[in-house]
Amino acid sequence: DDSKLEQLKAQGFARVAIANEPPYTAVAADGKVSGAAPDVAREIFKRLGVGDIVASISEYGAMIPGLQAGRFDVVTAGLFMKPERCAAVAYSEPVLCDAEAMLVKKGNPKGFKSYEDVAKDTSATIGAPGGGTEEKLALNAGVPRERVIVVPDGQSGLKMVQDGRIDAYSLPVLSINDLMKKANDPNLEVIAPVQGAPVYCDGAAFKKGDEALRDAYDVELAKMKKSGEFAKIIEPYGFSAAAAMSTTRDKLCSAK
Amino acid sequence: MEWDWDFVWQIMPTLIQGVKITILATLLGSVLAAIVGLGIALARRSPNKALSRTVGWSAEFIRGTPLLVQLYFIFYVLPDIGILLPPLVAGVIGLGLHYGTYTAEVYRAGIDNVPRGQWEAAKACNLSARQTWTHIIIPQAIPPMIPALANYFIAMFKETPLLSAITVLELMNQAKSVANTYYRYIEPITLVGAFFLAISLCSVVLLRWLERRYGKIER
Amino acid sequence: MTQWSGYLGLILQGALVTIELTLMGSVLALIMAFLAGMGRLSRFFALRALATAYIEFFRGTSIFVQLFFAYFVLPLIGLELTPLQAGVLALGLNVGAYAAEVVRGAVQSIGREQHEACIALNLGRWQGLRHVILPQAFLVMLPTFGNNAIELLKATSVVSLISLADLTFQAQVVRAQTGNTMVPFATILVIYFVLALLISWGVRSLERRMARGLDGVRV
Amino acid sequence: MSAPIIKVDAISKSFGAFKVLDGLSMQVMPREKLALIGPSGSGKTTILRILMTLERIDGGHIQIEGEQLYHMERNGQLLPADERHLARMRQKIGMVFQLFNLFPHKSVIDNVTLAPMLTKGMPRAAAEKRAMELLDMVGMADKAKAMPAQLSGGQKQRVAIARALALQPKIMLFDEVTSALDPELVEEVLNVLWRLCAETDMTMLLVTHEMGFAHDFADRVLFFDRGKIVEEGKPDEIFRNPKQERTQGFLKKIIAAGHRV
Amino acid sequence: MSAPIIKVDAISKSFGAFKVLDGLSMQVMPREKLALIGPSGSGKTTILRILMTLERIDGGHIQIEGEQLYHMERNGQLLPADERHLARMRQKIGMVFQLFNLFPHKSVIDNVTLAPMLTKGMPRAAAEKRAMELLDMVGMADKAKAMPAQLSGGQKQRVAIARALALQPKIMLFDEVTSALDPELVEEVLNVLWRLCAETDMTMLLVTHEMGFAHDFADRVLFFDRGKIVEEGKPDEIFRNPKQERTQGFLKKIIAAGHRV
Ligand SMILES: Nc1ncnc2c1ncn2[C@@H]1O[C@H](COP(=O)(O)OP(=O)(O)OP(=O)(O)O)[C@@H](O)[C@H]1O
Ligand SMILES: Nc1ncnc2c1ncn2[C@@H]1O[C@H](COP(=O)(O)OP(=O)(O)OP(=O)(O)O)[C@@H](O)[C@H]1O
Ligand SMILES: [Mg+2]
Ligand SMILES: [Mg+2]
Repeated sequence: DDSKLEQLKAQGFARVAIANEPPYTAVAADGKVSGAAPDVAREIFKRLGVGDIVASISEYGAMIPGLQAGRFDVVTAGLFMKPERCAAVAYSEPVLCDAEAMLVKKGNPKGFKSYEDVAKDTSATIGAPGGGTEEKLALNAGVPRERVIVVPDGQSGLKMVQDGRIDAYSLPVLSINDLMKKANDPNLEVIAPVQGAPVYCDGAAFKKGDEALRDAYDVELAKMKKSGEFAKIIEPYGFSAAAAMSTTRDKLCSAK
Repeated sequence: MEWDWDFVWQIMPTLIQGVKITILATLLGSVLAAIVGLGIALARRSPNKALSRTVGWSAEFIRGTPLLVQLYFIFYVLPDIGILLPPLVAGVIGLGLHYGTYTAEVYRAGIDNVPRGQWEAAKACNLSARQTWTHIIIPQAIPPMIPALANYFIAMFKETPLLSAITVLELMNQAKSVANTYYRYIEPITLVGAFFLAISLCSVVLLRWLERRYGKIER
Repeated sequence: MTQWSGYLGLILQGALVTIELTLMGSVLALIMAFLAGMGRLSRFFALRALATAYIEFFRGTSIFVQLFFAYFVLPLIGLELTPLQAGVLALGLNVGAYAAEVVRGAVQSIGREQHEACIALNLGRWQGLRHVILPQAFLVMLPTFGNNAIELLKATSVVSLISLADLTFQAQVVRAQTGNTMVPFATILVIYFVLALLISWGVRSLERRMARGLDGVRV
Repeated sequence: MSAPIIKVDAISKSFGAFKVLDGLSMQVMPREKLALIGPSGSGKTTILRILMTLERIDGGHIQIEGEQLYHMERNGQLLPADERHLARMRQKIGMVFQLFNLFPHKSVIDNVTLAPMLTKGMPRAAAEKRAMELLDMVGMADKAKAMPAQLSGGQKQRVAIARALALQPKIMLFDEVTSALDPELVEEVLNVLWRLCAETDMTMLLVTHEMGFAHDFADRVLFFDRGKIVEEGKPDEIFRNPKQERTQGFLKKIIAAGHRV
Repeated sequence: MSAPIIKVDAISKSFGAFKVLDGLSMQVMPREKLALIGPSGSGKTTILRILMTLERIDGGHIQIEGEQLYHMERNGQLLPADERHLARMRQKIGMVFQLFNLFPHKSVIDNVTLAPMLTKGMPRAAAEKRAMELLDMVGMADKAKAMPAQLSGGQKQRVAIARALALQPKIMLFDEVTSALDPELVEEVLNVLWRLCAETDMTMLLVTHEMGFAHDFADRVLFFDRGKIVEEGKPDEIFRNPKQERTQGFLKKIIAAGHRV
C-alpha cells in the first residue's frame, strides 16, 4: 500500500521533525536547516520522488506524540532506537550512531565514569533532555528521579554545568562535542563514551501504519550506504557510517 | 487512543509530587508579589521624580514582556554576573516580580479609590499625614483590594507551568515527563487540565465570597 | 565570528510570527468576547449556560493545557490543525474568555437609566443595545481590551512549546546555534516591549478619538 | 363626560417583602394635568415607572384608552402581555426622568431623532426637521450640535423633554424633572412645562417637590403616602385646606424647609 | 470694638488658567454669623476651603486671630507656612462638608472621638463622654453605635457637625450642609444649626442656598459673584432691598424657583 508515498509525492514535500541539537541538526544564520539527520532525509526523499522536506524543530518529548497525531510524516532527530520506542513507531534501518557522553567540570571532580557512578554519589545531579535516552539510562542506572534534572536544551545544560547547578550533563558524544566547541570553555571536560552505556543508533521514525513508506525509505537508504554517498553526507558532521552499517534495526529493537 | 484508567492510577503519585511544587511556588510567589507590588506602588507615589520614573518604567517593561523570557533571563543570564539561583527560587522571583507589577496597580487603584473627601475630612480633623494613612486611608483601601489581589494570585497559579522551562519539576513538567516515558499524552494532560479547572472553580467560589465580604465599602 | 545580522533576521522572522499570532488571536478573542459576553446577558437560560461554561472552562484551565490539548489531543479525535491554527485557537479562546467578562461588565456598567430611557423611547431590545448601550459600553471596554491584547502578546511566547517558530522559539534556536544566551534573549525582550507599547499607544489613541465630545467641556 | 385615558384598578407592587403599592386605584381624564406629591418613598416614582412599563405589577389591571396595558385578550382570555403588545402600548406614553438620562454619546439632535427614526422608520430629514421644531420650542435649537456633556442640567432636561415629545405620546410622565437642578436653573425647565401645558393637549402626570409650581400647574393634586392616595382634590383645596392630618404635616414640613407654596 | 478674628487681605486663587478669586478681601468679627450666598461657581466653596487650608492661595494674606495662616514669621521675614504651622492654625477651624465625608469604616461615636484622641491625646473615656454630649446635642445619642451607612442623610450631617465640634474650633465653616438632603430632612440639620448659633459663641461662616434660613440666621450676608464680593450688609438690606443689579437678578430667580426668602 503506497498511498502515503503517493500523497507525499503529490504535495511535493514531507514534514520532518528535527531537534534543536547540533550536529544532528543545524540552522544556519539564514534560517536554512541542515545537519546530518535532515540532510540524509532530504536526499532519500528526493530519490523517492518527494521534492523537498519541510523541517520543524521540536522538543524530544513532543516528537512521538506529534508523529502519532499526524503532525509530521517522519522524525529524523537522533531519536535512538530502543525496544519501547520500536513499539511506538516504525523505524527505518539505522542512520546515525553515537555513544553517550557526559559534560563535567574540568578534572571530573566527582570521578564519573558511568551512570551508576552518578547513582552512587547521593549528592550528585545529572541533567538530560526530557524524554530522551540519557534520562532513561540514568533512571535505569538507579539515579533517583529528583536527581535527574530535565533540561530543555543543550545550551541550558551546558550553562547549568558551568554554573554548578548540575554535576554532569549527558548527551550523545557528538552533541556534547559541538556544545564544547561553541562554548570554548577550558573549565569543562567531556567524558566519552560513558561506560556501560550502549552505542545507540537512530533511524527515521515513521508512524505505525506507514510501514510501506518506511520500507521504501529503507531501500533507498541501503542503496546510499552501499554507494558511499551516505558516508559522504554524515561524516563531515562527525558521524561514523561504518557504525551505522554494522548493526540493524532488528538487533537494536530487540536489545534489552 | 483510548483512555486508560490503570495508567491514570499509575501516574497519579508522580503528578501529586508536581502539585505540591506548583502550590508551593504559587504561595511563595504570591507573598513576594504582594510585597514587591507595595514597594512599586509606594515608589511611584514618591515625590522623588528620579525614583518614581525609574520604578515606573521598569514596572512597565516587566509587565510588557513575557514571563517565560524573564524566567530564562533570571535563570540562564544572571549567573554571568554572579547571581546563581536554584530553580525554584528563580521561579518564585520571576513570578513575584512579574505579578508584583500587577499588584502594584491594585494598590494604586485601592488608594485612589478612597474619595478625596476622606483626605479633606482628615485634614479638617487636623490629623497628621501618618494618622491619615493609618486610621483613614489604609483601612478603607485594603478591603476592596483583596478580591483583586486574590484574582492575580489565581492567575499566577495558572502560569506556574512556565517554570518547567527552568527545570522546576512542577505539575506540567511532571506530566510531560510521564508522557515522554510512556508515549501517552491524553491522560497526563487531561489530568493536569482537570486539576487546574478544579482549583479554578473552587477559587471562583472563594472570589465571590471575598467580593461579597470585602468588595464594597458602604458609605 | 558569529553572524549576528543573519540571526537577527531569524529573530525578526519570529517577530512576524508573533505579530501574526497576536493579530489573529485578538480577532478571534474579540469575536468570542462579544458572543460569550452577550450570551451571559441573554434572556435564554441555554445561552447563558453555554457562555458561562465556555468562560469558566477557558479561564479555569491553564493556557498551557489548552495549547497542548489543541496540538496533541485534538488530532487524535480527528481534528487536525496546523501549529499556527492550534496556537491562534488556544490563545484566542483563552483570552476571549477573559475579554467576555469585560464585555459583560461594561454592558452592565452602563447604568440602568440608559436601558430605561430606551424603553421609554420604545426602542426594541436589539435597537437599544446596538445604538445606545454598546457604543457607550465599547468605550468602557477599550482600555481593558488593550490590556488583554498585551496579555495575548505575552502568551504567544508559550507557543514555542508547540514548536511554532515565534520570537521566543527563534531566540532558543539562535541560542543553540551560537552558544550565546544574553544577546538573543535581551533582543526579544526589547521587541516584546516595543510591541506592547505599540498596542497600548494604539488603544489609547483609539480611545481618545472615540471619547471626543463625551468629556464635559462646556461651549 | 368622556372616558378616562388612564384607568388604574387595584394594582399592587412589591419589592421583595416590601409592599410599595397596595391596591391602588386612580383614573385620569384626557388632557388632565395631574400633580403627584407626597413624602419620599411613598411610591410616586413607582406608579410612573409602572405606567411606563419599566416595572411589572403583581396584581390588578391598568387600562390606557380602554385597552389593557399589562394584559392582552386572546380568545376571551386575559393573558400577560408579550413584548409586542407592550411596545404597541408604549407608543402612547412618554417619560422624562429626574436625571435626564440623555444618551451621552449622541449629539442633542441625534438624541431627539434616534427613536423616531428607529421605531417609526421616519426618514432622517423629516426626523431632523421635527426635532429642530421641538428643540426650538424648548429653547435649545442653537445647541442642536452640542454633546450632552457640554450642557448645563437645565439644558439637558429641556433636551430630554424634546426627546420624549418627538414620539408624540398622548400621555407624558414627569418624575421630579427639576430636583436634580441648581436652584437657578429650575426656572428654565418649569417654563418649558408651562408652554407644554398651554400649547398641547397631552395628558400629563407630574411628580414634584415644587409645591408652588404644582399648585399653579395642576388641575388636580394627588397626595401619596405609603403607596396609597391619602387625599386628592383641586390644588387650592389640598394646599390651603388639607383635610388629612398626614397631608397637613407634610406641607408644614415642606414650608418650614423654605419652599414656597 | 474688638479685632477681627478672620482677616482676608487681597487673596487670589486660580485653577489652571481660570482665576476663581481675584484680590478678595474681607473681615469677620469674633462670634459673628456670616452667610455667603451667590450663584454657582462664584467661589463660595473655594474661600471656605482656603480657610480650612484644603487649597493653597496664589497671592495675598490671611490672618486668624492676628496670626498669619499661610505664612510664618522667621527672623522678621514672612515665609510660606510649613505643615507644622498649618496644623497648629487648623486647630482653630472646623468644617462641615456638603457630602458629610464621614469615615465609613468607623461607628458614629468613633467618628467623633477619633480626632480628639489622636490630635489632642485625649483619653478614650473623656473623648467618649464629650462625644456623647455632642451627639446628644445634635439628637444622635441613640445612634452612637451605628455605622454611617445605616444613617439617613440628615442624620449623617448631624454626626458630621458633632465631629467638627469635638475639636472645639473657634471658627466653624459650613458648606451647603443641607443641599444634599431630601427636602424633608433639611429641617433636622437647620434645627441643629439654630441651636449651635444660640448656644455657642463660635464664629460661623455658612454657604447656603436656603435663603430663608440665611435671612433669619445671619448677622451679615455676603453676596459673591465671580470671585468677588458684590454686595454685603444686614440680611434685611440684602434680601428686601438689594442695591446691585446682579444681586437683584439672582434673588428674583431663586424666588421664582420656589424658595421662600
Ligand atoms: N428597585 C427597587 N427595589 C427595592 N425597593 C425599591 C425599588 N424601587 C423603589 N423601592 C422602594 O419603594 C418605595 C417607593 O419608592 P418610590 O421611588 O416610588 O418613592 P417616591 O415616592 O418616588 O420617593 P422620592 O420622593 O424619594 O423619589 C421606597 O421605599 C423605595 O425604597
Ligand atoms: N479643583 C478645581 N479645579 C478646577 N476648577 C475648580 C476646582 N475647584 C473649583 N473650581 C472652579 O472654581 C469656580 C468656583 O468654584 P466654587 O466651588 O468655589 O463655587 P461655589 O460658589 O461654591 O459654587 P456652587 O454653588 O456650585 O458650589 C468654579 O467655576 C469651579 O468650576
Ligand atoms: Mg421618586
Ligand atoms: Mg460650592
